[in-house]
Amino acid sequence: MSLDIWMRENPLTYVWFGSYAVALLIFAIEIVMVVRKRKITLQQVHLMRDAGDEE
Amino acid sequence: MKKSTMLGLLVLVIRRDLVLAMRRRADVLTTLIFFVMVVSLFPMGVGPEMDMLRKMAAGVLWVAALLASMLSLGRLFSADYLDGTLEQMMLAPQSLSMLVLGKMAAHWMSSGLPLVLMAPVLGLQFDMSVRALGVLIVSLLLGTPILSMVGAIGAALTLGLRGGGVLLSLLVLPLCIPVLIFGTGAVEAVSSGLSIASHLSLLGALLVLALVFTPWVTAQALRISME
Amino acid sequence: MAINWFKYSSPTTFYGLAGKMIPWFAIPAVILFAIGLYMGFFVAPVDAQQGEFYRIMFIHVPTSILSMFFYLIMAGYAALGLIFNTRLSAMMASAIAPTGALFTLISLWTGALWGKPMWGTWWIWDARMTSQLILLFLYLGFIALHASIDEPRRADRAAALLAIVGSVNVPIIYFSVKWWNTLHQGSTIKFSGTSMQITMQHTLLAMTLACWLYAIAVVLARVRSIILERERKTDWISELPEVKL
Amino acid sequence: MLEVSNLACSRGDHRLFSGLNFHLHLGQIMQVQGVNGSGKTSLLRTLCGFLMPDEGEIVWRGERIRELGEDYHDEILYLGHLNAIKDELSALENLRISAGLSGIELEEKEAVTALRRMGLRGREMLPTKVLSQGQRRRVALARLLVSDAKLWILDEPLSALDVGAVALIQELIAEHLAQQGMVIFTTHQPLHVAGMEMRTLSLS
Repeated sequence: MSLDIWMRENPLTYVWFGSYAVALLIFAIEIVMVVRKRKITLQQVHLMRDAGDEE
Repeated sequence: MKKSTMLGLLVLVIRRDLVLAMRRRADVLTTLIFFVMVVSLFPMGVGPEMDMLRKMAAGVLWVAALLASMLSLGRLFSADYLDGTLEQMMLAPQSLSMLVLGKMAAHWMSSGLPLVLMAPVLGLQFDMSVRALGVLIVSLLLGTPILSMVGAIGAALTLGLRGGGVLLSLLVLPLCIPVLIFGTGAVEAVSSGLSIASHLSLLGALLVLALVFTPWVTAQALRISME
Repeated sequence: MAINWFKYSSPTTFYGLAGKMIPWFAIPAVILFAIGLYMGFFVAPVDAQQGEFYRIMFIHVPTSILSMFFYLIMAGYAALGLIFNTRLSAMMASAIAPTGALFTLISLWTGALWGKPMWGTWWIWDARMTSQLILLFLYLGFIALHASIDEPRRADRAAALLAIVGSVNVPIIYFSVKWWNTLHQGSTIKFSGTSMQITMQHTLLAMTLACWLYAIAVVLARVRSIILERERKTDWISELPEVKL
Repeated sequence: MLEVSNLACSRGDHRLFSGLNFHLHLGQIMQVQGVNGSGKTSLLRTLCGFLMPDEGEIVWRGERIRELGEDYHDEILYLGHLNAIKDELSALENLRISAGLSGIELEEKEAVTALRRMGLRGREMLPTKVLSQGQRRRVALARLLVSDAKLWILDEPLSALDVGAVALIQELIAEHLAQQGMVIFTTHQPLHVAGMEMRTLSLS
């Protein structure tokens, strides 16, 4: 199998892109999600406060 | 008028649920037909080689039993929840765990036991030996009550939720893996001539553990869901 | 010295505290990741049998250990919330769950990548891999149950009960899977060398700490959003500088 | 007997009521009033112990109901919006089972007598699915006749009932109070109990 041969020839590339890059990507996605959630929640609180002021 | 005892109440709940199951026979039959169908579909999926089917038999029957019992779990508390009987059960003068145990027992008798009785017939389709069939029945007899009991926790937690049925399976199936492993392990041990005692005793130990803890946990889950 | 722990268990105090603590975890996490990656790829020597492939270990082992550990922490918080009825504990439990699930996912993924060069197959039904998979199911169950209940209080309590039942079940599952695995003569992961090199140990330590600190920072950030969402109607939220603007 | 102090209850983010105080003694009856959504049902469910109050305590015979648990359940009877009867079972079976759940083993004769008094003569053996809404409510209310509970907690007991049945319920409540029983109820229809002072609790 070509992947097997490629893997043995470029082990570091395989290790780096296969696992570390994926792990760091997952971490990055998680951070983006957390930041986004904070933004959205703050927006909601603002909206609610504005609505409350008008009452 | 006389006061009922704890045992009296347990018997009352079991009898009531069995009478209800008898009057809604279609539900019981659906579960059973599902079980038969799933098991019969396997040979069509993997091919009719008897050697392979004989090897797979225990696993197929056990997984099918697991799925079939998931089907009927959704109904365990939902009918009583919708018509208010569950509220009355929570106000019973005996502990809720006892009533829950009664419901679990009735559920097993109306959905688990028929599967156990049906299993040997299906086992024959897979050319299982008589000895293996015997062990399969014993392992199902020990294992299916655990499925009802652990499943009851999931049923109580997902009470009245949209998409509760799928969610229930998602919660309960991982928790049932040990039962599956020991149940099929016993049958495989027979086929390979090993001792079955350890598997069955582990299954028995799980059953005792489930008997001790699950009614109480389920009662707590019901209290949470009723708020 | 008497510290009033209950003071810190109120969402109001914790919100500010968590905000201050996040950088203290996030910055060391980044530094340790940098150190760990440098050591893992440039300092740690090539393994005699596994070649370069063993370097996956430095991410696989920390995420595997921590994913199990986080489940127990989550169940612990859930139990606290259920017993003492503290709101913050339940919020912490639901903030840990996604991070725990992602760690389990990374552990499974890197395990598969490690498995391919070692055994020639992406997945083997090895006891540890199978347990990790089941752990992922348990996390997903917790998240799904929490997400499908609209009322926050019931969601917290129901998910907490599930987490406790799950954590009681984890040893039973692990034992049964191990038992099943030995019966079926499957292969198990064995490290080639008899003892790990000291640099490898240090790298592993750095990476584990980095993952841990990262997880704490992310969980704290997430719990802040949860507090904000749950307490949005209270007065102290509208007094916050980021809300006032 | 029943003392409620500083009770607060909320559903989700919404605070239904707070700082609620009242006492109820033997032979007393109390009506809980309030517009829709003011928390009447929640109050009754809290009194049963289904809901955990945010604050405050409910004390029965000097002990908190959380600690009394089943002993408290033995002394109360709750009738909610839902009838707690099964369509597949006959009126007789339903009554005997619901009495059984509240800890009383009922002879068939006693159950038949109770159902007949509720105006269900000749319908004892019919499956409840063929009964009308009002008749099902009567089956549920038959529990009042066979119960030995001290405290009745009734949520809208008169819904779906005709004039005759309303009169019967009033009669039952009067009997219960005369035997030193206690009643807490909600209703949107007028309910009069002869010779009794009706206390009211308003939720706003």
